Amino acid sequence: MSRAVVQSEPLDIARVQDGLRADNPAIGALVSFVGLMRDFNDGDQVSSLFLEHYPGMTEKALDAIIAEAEQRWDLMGVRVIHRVGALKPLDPIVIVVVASAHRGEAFDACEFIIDYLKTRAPFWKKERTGEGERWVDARESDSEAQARWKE
Amino acid sequence: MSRAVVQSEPLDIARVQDGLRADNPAIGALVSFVGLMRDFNDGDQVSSLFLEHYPGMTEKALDAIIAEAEQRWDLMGVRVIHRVGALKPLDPIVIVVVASAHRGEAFDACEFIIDYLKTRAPFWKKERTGEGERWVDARESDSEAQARWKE
Amino acid sequence: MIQVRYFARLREELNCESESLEQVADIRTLMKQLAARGGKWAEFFAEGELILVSVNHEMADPGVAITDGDEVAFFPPVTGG
Amino acid sequence: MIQVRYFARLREELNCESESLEQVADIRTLMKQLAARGGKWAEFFAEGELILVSVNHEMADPGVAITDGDEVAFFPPVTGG
Repeated sequence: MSRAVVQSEPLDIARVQDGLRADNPAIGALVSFVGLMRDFNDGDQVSSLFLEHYPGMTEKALDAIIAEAEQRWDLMGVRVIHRVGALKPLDPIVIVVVASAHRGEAFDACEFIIDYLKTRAPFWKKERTGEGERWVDARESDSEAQARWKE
Repeated sequence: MSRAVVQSEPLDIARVQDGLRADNPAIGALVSFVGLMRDFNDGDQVSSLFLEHYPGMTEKALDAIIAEAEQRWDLMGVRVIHRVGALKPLDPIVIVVVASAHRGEAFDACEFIIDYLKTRAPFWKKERTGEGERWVDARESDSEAQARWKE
Repeated sequence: MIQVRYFARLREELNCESESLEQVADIRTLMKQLAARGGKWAEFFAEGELILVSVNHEMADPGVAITDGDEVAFFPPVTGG
Repeated sequence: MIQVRYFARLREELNCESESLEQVADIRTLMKQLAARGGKWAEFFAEGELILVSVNHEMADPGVAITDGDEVAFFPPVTGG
């Protein structure tokens, strides 16, 4: 199974977590990040979201981010699943799960992966509000979050 | 429902996560930490673990840690469930779930809570190895992890 | 020949998903050529505009050389996760 | 009277889970009194030993005063999570 998956089907959070830790009693820590669709953004009510991506490049970009995390920290498993297509509020958009012997590495690696995904993986959000559709602008805070990890 | 629970029944990770995020479309980030029982510690194979605690004080200590996290960060929900009694390798020992609008606060608060739990909540592990039973010693690294959060 | 692709807001506003173009030396040359089309093209490919580029599915800088058969893509800053 | 409780390794090695004792001024006084029992008690309650204390379910320092009816507990550094 690939460690990074892009799919239009809903995310099954429990299945991803259980799959990662199953049968490995050396794992002491499992840290998960789930990004969820909010019903409010930039001052407007958002009724739905469409996630576009760049098939072919997306998987490569995610694999490269995971490989970099595995080089920096001693990890026992990583999964990144990202949804594309139509989403509604409360839907999970992305899940990042990291398993390790100890918690410090799992926390750092999980946050590193989502910070890099937010600035390097080719996904784009288009949201529908009462005013119509609009592309979501990239956040300055995401670039700053990613820059923290530079050595 | 109390935000901190101590129980001898197995942990249902998915139920805790789903319960926390259900019906709140303002939540954008959910960060979870699951601590799992490892089959190896301090150079020895460990076959089982017994978790003792101080009923009455434990719940208070966990509530105080959660309250402190809520004071430091803008959170939308916190749950801490800790097992006591007999455990075997692969069993989840503790789950900490934090919901927030944005991921930075959820990551920090989740790591803060588990770091404080490890040095302030009255739980004690006794493990069974091929040599018999032994109390687990506190880790210096846990005190250091907690000290990071001092302002 | 190279394949050039556009994503998200670029694809919509340029009204172009993909096109085949003659090979040029590097990304910078290609961007100047696209800007010369005027209108929205000039806006998006103006120097200093925040636009991302990939060559064969890898993020690339304007100085990166282009080889015949390459797939080049232009897109806005990403907003996934 | 105060209630004094022992947990984990302390409970096992002192072979005592809980006892009622006369009220004393503060934690430090109580610890000296317990150390005076000799044997394992002297070892655990020696000055400088790493032992944690709570009064009425709150972590406490040796200087904390004890009131009649208090529940005092002694235990090793915690190892949960």
